[in-house]
Amino acid sequence: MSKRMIKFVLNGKPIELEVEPELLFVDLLRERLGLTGTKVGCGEGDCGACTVLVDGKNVNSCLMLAVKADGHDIVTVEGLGDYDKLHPLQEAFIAEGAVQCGFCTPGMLLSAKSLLDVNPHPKREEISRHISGNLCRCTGYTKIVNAIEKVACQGGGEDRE
Amino acid sequence: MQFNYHSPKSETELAALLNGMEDYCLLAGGTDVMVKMKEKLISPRNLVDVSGIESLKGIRETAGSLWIGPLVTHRELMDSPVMNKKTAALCLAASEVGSPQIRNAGTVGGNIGNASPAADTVPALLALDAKVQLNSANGSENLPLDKVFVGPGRTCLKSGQYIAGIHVSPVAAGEGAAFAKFGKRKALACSIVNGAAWVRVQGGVITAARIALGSVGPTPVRLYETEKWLVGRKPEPAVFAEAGLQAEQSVRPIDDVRCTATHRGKLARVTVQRCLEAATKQAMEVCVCE
Amino acid sequence: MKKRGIGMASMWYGIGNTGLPNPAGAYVDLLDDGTVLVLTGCADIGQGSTTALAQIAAEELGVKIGDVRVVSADTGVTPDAGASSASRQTYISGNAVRMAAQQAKSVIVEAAAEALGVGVADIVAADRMLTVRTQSDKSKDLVDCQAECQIALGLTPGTDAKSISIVDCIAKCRAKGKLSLGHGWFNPDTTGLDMETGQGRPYATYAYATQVVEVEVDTETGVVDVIQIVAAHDVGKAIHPQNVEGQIEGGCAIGLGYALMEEVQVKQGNVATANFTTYVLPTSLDVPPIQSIIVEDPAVTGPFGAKGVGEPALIPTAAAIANAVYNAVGVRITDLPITADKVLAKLQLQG
Amino acid sequence: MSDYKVIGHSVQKLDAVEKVLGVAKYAADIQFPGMIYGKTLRSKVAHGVLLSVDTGKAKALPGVVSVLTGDDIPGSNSSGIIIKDEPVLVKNGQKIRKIGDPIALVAAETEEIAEQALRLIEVKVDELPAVFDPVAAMKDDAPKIYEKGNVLAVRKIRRGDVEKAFAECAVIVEQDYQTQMAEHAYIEPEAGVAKLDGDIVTVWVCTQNPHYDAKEIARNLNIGLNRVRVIQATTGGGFGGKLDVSVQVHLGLLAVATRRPVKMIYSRHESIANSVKRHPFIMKLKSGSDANGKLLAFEASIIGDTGAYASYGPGTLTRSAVHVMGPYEVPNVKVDAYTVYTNNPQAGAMRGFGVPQVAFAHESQMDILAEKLGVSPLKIRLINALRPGSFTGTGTELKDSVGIVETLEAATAGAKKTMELNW
Repeated sequence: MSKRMIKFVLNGKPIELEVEPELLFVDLLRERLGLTGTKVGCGEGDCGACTVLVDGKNVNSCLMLAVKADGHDIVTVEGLGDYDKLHPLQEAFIAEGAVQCGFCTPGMLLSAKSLLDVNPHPKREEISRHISGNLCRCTGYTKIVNAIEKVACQGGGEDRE
Repeated sequence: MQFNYHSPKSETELAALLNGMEDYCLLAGGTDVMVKMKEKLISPRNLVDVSGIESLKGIRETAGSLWIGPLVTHRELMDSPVMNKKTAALCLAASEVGSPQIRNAGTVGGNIGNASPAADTVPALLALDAKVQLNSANGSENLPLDKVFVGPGRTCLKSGQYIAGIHVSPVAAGEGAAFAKFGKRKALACSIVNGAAWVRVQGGVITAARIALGSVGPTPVRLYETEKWLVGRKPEPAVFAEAGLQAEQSVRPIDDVRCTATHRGKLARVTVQRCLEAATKQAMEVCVCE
Repeated sequence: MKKRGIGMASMWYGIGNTGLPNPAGAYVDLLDDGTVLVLTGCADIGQGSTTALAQIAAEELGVKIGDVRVVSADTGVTPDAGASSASRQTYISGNAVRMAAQQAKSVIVEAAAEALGVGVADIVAADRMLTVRTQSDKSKDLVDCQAECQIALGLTPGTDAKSISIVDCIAKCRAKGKLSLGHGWFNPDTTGLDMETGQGRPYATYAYATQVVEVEVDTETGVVDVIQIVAAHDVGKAIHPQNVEGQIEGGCAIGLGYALMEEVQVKQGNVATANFTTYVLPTSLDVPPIQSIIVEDPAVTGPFGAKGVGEPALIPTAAAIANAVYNAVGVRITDLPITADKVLAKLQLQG
Repeated sequence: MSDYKVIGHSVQKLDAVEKVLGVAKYAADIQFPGMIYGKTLRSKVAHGVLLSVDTGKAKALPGVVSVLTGDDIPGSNSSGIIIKDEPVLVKNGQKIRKIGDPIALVAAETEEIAEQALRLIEVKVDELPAVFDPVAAMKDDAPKIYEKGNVLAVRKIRRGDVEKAFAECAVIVEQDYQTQMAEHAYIEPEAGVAKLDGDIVTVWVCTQNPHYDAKEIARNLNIGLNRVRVIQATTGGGFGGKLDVSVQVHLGLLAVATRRPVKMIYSRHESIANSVKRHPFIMKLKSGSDANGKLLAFEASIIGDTGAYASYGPGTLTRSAVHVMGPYEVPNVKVDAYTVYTNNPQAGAMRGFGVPQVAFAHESQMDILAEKLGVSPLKIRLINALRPGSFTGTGTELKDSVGIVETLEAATAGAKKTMELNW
């Protein structure tokens, strides 16, 4: 029950802090670091609203102990873009009408990014498969897939910067 | 949730730590353990995170066998070129586990250790004759995978033991293997029934077979009787259908919120039939090629 | 074996509460710089009502969408708009916002009419300008063009005797001590239903829809796979076509879940499916391509002809899937959801 | 129509930027210094009388700030959109009508402490026989969930002479249908924060109807409606499930009792187990047409299980009764729709509000009828579709914007592009 020191990179910035072993990574983000873009929809890995990228891979932060972030590179929705410069996926989600209630959106964006970063030009079916761990109750996914496909057609993960 | 957290960095350290430790749970990807802890189904005093142990990772090809580190994630398994070449059915099974997020975190060793009757990799591993290496401070033993499961969520692992590796047989020329799964939906689905089959076809007859089913009883099962029955028979639709019927008659599934027992039986039949069909097709294709 | 089938289903849906008063109110404040504040009690739960109401205000006031800010669903500052339910907000709050905008506009239109020496009925608002209405749309466009040309040339628009900018108009009003504020409220024209006969006028208008679904049924397992959905919805007038499509697509997905997989199982009063592992929603792999078709048969009483689409979107889906399953394999499932075990059991009864 | 400048244009959604950036504030994202966390103790029995609630041990737990029971409610202890039959917190001597009925509230420094405190509250209940089947609940000898009986409402539609018309029909289709209980499953579970601002109770909450929430808070807290401010936080979906009160009143009670900001977030389990549901329906439909397929008569009975509390139940069944014949002109109509109490989870509004259930039935009827007559599904609908000038089952004349025929034609044309449709 003793605290542990962990070091990791969060949205490009190194972080070092002490955490209780039972602290969930999603709670570390939301409550201790104030990064509330990461959402909790089910707390059991069934909805994907809490998706973050760990070393580029999409994982459910609600099933991850904070101590397990140690040594990893982590990206949350706050690391994607800001008011001045939206990430192309964020732009496409807006333009294509992929955002309704928005609760699944951060997780959905990160799952999309994790796909395009390794597979810049996925087929529609591959996109659907890759976001299948992110539930959306509003959109029927159509416009979400459209938005991801749009970014993929525009150059995908290759030349975004 | 309250527990002592341990994160050994080597197997030696792990074995020493577990030796004599009471009330512990091993943590790998956490996709099952964390859910069980959150639902208060388990509340171990010690949580032993094995994910930092390098020797438990990776996939290695050795003479006549494939070694899968227990910490190999489902994602790594489904993406592995060597596994796709040698055990495509297992890769398919791994690709059907949960969701991309779950596959990125969840591990093969965890899937075994969690001992869910619905685990997707398990029937495929069983069909590939998987052996599990169990290590502890007191030594090492190899067990056929189906001897590991003793009940829903329960394995035969003794206190101090951990899964150190999984050996599977590659699918050779003249052999074939297949996996199939039925869920309530196409992703994020807990299997209603899953299954796998492996066959060897020589001279136009089946000379060896292994069939495994999940979600049809308290543990994943091998269908030894049907496997024996298949030997010497021609790989043809009537034989697959009869094997399916035997499967339906031999399994003892339950009703639950996902499916009725009766329908599970029918799905077991179709699963066996289709897996045998696909596996023999693969076996015979290879025969033709050579 | 896999067999394909096609099914159709239609629906109608009365907009607003059934035979009960269900008014909504709104305030519109046309501010000094020509920007607009809309206050509405309408709760946007993701469906996009805030955007639709802003569009209605912008259209009515002749300003740009970016000029409008909507403050919504705060009982400390916004008027009651009733529930975001019964597919009522575009129609009812839409009318309320439009009426509030009209009232605010009337103040500046009066000033413009006076400045331009015409009657208030001759003034139209568009592109941040108040312009003298001309005989035909074509000449009205010309006037609009003229104003835009003036802006492009760096001239002050509205110096032309035929138009005046909204900002200038507001300034004229302020100089006289007039605020350009409006409020509006709307209650659909309905009557209660007779207790014995149910006769009456429960709704002021109805939405309609037809969906056609193609399915594939595995005859050995009973598994139903939805291949594609075509959904045609009469929304009166689509205020925001993309959001209407979004409602249709999302509705179809919920309808598909309702048809095939979703079921709260209750055992002796206890919910046995109280998580997302056992209560399963369609994932991205379960929702097929959806062709949304917007049909516009404007409602006389709707804001710019609009009705509603939120709920209609999911209503026919399950029925269309059931009909498609019958078309595919001749099995009629009369109890939802259409699970594989029900389909297979009936198929096997057929022999 | 084409000269609209803004209407009909898919402008950028006003809330989209905040949502893609992850900065939109949903209720669970709101933080205040000194904030405490609320949890609800719920009934484990489906039907009974609450005998006692002992909160002593819970109150003594370090970190617990407040424990409230039904005796601590300053105003009315009931809520509900149509009928005020739902207890805010079941009081001693009052009835429990479903598993999940709220019995006590805890506010504590952390969620974990609040959860621990819930387990320390001792509840005694005199259990009563329960009824879970609406048909059984309608019988005279069924356990009475309410004194006045279990049938909450009956909605009748009568138009023309159904008996006479059926006698003249060439084809009659009679069929029973059933639909299941369904869950809204918005991805954001219920959440809210309450805070006192002087003597104003401000509540940020995910909701579909903040003004209704405010009225309930004012009634239950016994304060002026002008002292309640409900602000809708960015809301992660509703679909009808966030029309009823969830955390709103409980938050208000705890904020007033503790004078500290207080937050409540439902777990997914608590959300599914306790939120309202889509009504399961039991339906019997009878449709009759002439030899050409023109509907002459329609008769239906609908039983909707509204569970332990009314919520939107009577409204749902009324809407079902009005819509059950489908978008078709039928001169003779007889419908009886029953809203029935059981000890199940309460059913309320869910996207479609009783119409998806009846649409499943009336559209199955139309296809069965079409098959009997040997006409296509499209044709049977075109023959009967409502048109301007048609009268509905409630005797309403439709005057404008009756686009059903256009949707039939558009959907068929659309389908023909990608399906092998031979109608």
